[in-house]
Amino acid sequence: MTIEEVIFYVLATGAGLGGVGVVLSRNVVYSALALILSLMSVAGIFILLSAEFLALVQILVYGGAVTIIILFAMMLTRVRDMPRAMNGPQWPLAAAVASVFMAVSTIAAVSSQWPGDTENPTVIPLRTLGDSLFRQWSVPFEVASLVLVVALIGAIVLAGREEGE
Amino acid sequence: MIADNPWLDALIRLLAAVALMTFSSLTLIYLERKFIGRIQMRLGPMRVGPYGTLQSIADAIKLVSKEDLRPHTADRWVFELAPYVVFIPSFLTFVSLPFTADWFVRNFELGLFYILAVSGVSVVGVVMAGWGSDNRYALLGGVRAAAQLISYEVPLILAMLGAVMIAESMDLIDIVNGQGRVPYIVWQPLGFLIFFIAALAELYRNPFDIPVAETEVVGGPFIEYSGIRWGMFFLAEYTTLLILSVLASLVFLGGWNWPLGNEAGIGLQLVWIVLKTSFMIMLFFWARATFPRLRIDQLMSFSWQVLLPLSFLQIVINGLVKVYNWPDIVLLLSSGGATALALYFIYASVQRMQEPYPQRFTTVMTRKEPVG
Amino acid sequence: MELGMEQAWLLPAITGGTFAFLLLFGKYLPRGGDFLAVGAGVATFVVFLFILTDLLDVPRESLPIGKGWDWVSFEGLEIRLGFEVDEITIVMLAVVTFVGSLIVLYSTGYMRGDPRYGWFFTVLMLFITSMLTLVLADNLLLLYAAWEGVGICSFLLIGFWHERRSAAEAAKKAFITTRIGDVGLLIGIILFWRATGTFDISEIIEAAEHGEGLLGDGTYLTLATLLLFAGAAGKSAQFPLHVWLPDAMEGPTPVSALIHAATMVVAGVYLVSRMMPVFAAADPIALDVVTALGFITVFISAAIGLVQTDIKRVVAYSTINSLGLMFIALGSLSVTAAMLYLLTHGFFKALLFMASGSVIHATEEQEVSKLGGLIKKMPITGWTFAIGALAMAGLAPLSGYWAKDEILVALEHEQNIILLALASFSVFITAIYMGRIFYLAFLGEPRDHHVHDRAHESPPVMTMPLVVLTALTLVSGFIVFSGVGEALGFDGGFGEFVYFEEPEVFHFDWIIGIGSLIAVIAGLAAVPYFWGGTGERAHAVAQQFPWAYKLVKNKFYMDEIYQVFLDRVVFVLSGILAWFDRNVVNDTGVDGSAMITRLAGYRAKFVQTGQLPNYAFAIAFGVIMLAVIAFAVEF
Amino acid sequence: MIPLQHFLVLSGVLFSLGIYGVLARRHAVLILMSVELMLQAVNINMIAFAVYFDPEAFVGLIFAIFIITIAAAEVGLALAIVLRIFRNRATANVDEVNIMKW
Repeated sequence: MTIEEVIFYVLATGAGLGGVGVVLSRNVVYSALALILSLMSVAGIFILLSAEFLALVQILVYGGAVTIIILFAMMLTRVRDMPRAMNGPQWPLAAAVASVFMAVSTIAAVSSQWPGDTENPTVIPLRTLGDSLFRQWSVPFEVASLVLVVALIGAIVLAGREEGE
Repeated sequence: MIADNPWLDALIRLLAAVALMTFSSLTLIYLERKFIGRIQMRLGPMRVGPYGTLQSIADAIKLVSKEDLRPHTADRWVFELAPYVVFIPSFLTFVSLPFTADWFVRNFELGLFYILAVSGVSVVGVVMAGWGSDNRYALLGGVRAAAQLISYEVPLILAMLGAVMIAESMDLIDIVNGQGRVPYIVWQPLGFLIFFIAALAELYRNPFDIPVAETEVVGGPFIEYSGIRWGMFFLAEYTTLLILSVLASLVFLGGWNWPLGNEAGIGLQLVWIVLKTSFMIMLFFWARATFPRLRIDQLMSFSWQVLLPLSFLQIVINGLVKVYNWPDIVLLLSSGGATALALYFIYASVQRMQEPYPQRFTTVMTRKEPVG
Repeated sequence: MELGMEQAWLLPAITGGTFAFLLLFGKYLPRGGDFLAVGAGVATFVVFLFILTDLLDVPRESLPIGKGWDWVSFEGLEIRLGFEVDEITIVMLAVVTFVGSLIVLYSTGYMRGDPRYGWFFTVLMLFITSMLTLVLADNLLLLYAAWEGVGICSFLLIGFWHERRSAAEAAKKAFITTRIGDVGLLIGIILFWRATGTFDISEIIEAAEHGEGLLGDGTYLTLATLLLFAGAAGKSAQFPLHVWLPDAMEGPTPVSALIHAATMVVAGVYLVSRMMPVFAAADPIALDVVTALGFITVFISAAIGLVQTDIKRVVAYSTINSLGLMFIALGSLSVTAAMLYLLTHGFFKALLFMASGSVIHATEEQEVSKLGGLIKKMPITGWTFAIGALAMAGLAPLSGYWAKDEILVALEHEQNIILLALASFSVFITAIYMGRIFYLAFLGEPRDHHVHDRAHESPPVMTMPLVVLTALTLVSGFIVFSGVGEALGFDGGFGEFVYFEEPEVFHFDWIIGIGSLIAVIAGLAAVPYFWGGTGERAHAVAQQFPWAYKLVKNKFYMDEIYQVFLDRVVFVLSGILAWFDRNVVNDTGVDGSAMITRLAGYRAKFVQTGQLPNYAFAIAFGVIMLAVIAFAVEF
Repeated sequence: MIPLQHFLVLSGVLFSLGIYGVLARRHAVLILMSVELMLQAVNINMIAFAVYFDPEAFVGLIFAIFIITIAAAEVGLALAIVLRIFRNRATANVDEVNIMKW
């Protein structure tokens, strides 16, 4: 077992446990913290995939911003006062569907004949990535930024207090 | 390479970083008390050791030996994990922080980005501390801290981005080498100003100490902590102060270079970096001793309505200069002009604060309604 | 760019652009933008002149010349949109652009002060655009589109004063009556398309001449041809579809002059001339129908014209009369005579309408029983009207004489003495009623002094077109002579320019020429005899044959017959259809299917729980089933 | 190095957990968090395929960047909606917000 594999298993365990925590925890805030664990582990996985830039983006966006907003929303929606039943009545069905999907995807991943080298990833230099992002993908990039602006304005309008509230 | 074995090498570097962290925090605490004392016409700590130099050590011993209290309604896991979540990111940022051209734990191609990204995670710890304490003041402080940190992280990163654009690199050593004779503060005074303001907010220092204000939320998220856990928050805060000061001196003040030659030896490099970092630290202390506290709405609107547009302006100008190869003087003029503008904004808003309440508040208060 | 026949598309483009501009911005322009309309009219005339010069340089064999674009193009159906120019087109263009411009100019005087002044010019532009498109179209589909375009403009302009009930009714009547013919035209076009697979006129003509495919079947070809003629008859107000034209006089007089005298109503003549080879190739009965309907129209209109007292209506009946004459010429295969009459008729009939418009404008009175003695008050109008009326009557050497002469000669070529005699008699009647209307309106004693005192000469902007048209009415007939034609740059006389099969060199037939002249003079001489003084001799004649007078006075009861037909047949049939539509189509078909949908929805709505997790589960379940299926197929 | 299948299996596990969370949880914020998990799974797949099979064009990497961007926008907007729903109906449990029901 190489050192990379050890790190992978550690991170994968972190991500998996975090995921389990998100969906099974009976405490909402624990769920959120488990989500952070999972997200940070996934950032580590990105580093293993030699996508350092994405890992840092992941940490910056999710660690610094998204999870905080989620925690905020929990506090503002008085999550603590909500009834104890965290799961809806259809959770057994959900479990069945999720297990079926997990089985299918695992079998598919393991048994597929992949059309290339599945052992050695190629390191993509950051400069190449940036070049590609700002030349070849510049229009989608701008569109994405526009989407972001529109979404945030929409969020402000939606969440902002109306007159008389 | 300090040692031949890479693992041993890494371990030594990490240990050096930890040692530096601890030592610098203790020093900084002492220095701050002295400095502020002087500004306030006091002596500061004088009793422990000559001129009170051992005061921090005494405090540390006291903190470690104190009982580690936890409210029984507090959420145990969240409460106990919070200090680590605040402390570990601060520590991790040390990993990629170069102090001289050779002294660093690991240098990354994305070093600056790494520092900014990782240091952002500590917000989670603050929120955890606020929520886990099961205390209204703590929760309020946590929410305030989260809002403030998220808001000021954006201008902080954008201000850094201006320098990155000029250096065309995120590698901190490259950035320092890029300012051989002229530090970036000359080209980016606006960036430096924004960075300084945002850093004040990141550190909860005056005038942005709203989340931890004693008179409002009684210490904020850290209210229920004591002993070593409280010490960890304290350590993390001063570590962050050190990191931001080093970062500022690296990115804006030319790092270990000085204007008369950038081939300095290790000794001179250390002197320069220590001098510049100390200058930055002194600025932060000075701000704390000088400014009054802002209101939360002023804080938010200042970030989103003043700092953010200004930093975007900076980036747009930098982009134009870079793309069209305009002379560097354009940077200086535009950035300087914008700095003047920003300073005027601040001055004007301070002036406005001294005016009596605006009409809309007074009318609400004095509205006469027929009774019965 | 050399301006020539290939740029013929410019003509409708100019007026069409003006129309669009006026429609959008007309109300922001001073004077409703009438100057733009006048400018567009003049511009089309200038372009027409360029096209004409270009045409004269081109040998006849290479005609027509035009330009086309792909309009609709997909598998199995290719329609080209194109404009082309040949001699017949040129004659029509001359009338449309020249008379059109004059009438637009005249309208600026006549319509002054109308609340919908700008709208009038907007629609006028649309009309001229449609008319030019109709004339220039090289395929039947475009022609049909333009055909309906002029129809809708006619509807809009007849009903221009739609606040007046009679105007609104007249507009509807005109639209519906012509639509009856148009349906025939559309079916005819479809029949031709079905036989040849193309809408292109020249290709259809070629196919008809060589009897290709379905067109080789005489009955099919004749049927299609007659259906085309139905459209022509509707537009050109031939019996029995003539009833709309007199009522169309409810529109403003410039409209009557332009649409219902000079241009639109001759579209039928133009269409038949255009498709003449097809008519010639069809069974002779097709041409016989054309001739027969032409004669019936001529006599009916002449007889009604004798007793009408509304000055505009008399001119309108004279228009129907003239159109009948043109169809008689076409029935004798004489495109030359028809087109010559069309050209000169365009001038003198527009002149007559505009002159009567001038009278109406000045006196606000249309009934001749209240007019009289106007020639002293309105000398220009009076004299121009007189010349127009004489040309209409066919007095030598005015233009109408030569054109009518051509028609009579064409009939003589057909060796049909009875028809020739009938035609000569119609010339006599025409002379009588044209003389009568001029005599009653302008000569004699004023019958209503109130009206007489009000009368005054019209402004120059209205009289100027009258004078121009008078000049043309006087001289335009001479282009039948080879010398005149050559002097103008043509190959020869009109007959050598516009002809079907063989060029016709004009030679004066003394017997016919003198005979028709005698008929005209006799007719004119009869006018003072019958209507002199208080007109008691005319009354006496009317009382001698009361039944005939009543019949003619009531326009042969055509409207009443139509009304009865509508009430007894159309309404009954539509009642049955309406019942079927209401009970079977609507109640059972439409409402029934709606009911089924509603019932199904009512039953199915319970699936919608409103619970987000349920919907999400449905999505996830579906997706995962798809994944499982894909997986199963793969392995 | 680590074989590709490892990453794919991890991604599948995370995605399944996300599915379960979305379908079973009642609170809207929890559902959002589960959606984030699913997006992470997708991102892992994207990047893994990009670095293993597509090092020239690395479309997957670019897509991962866009996914993170859009996910941030989505979270902001979705939480605003949740807040609005909570303010109007005093609950953020999705099974209590069933006004779209017939």
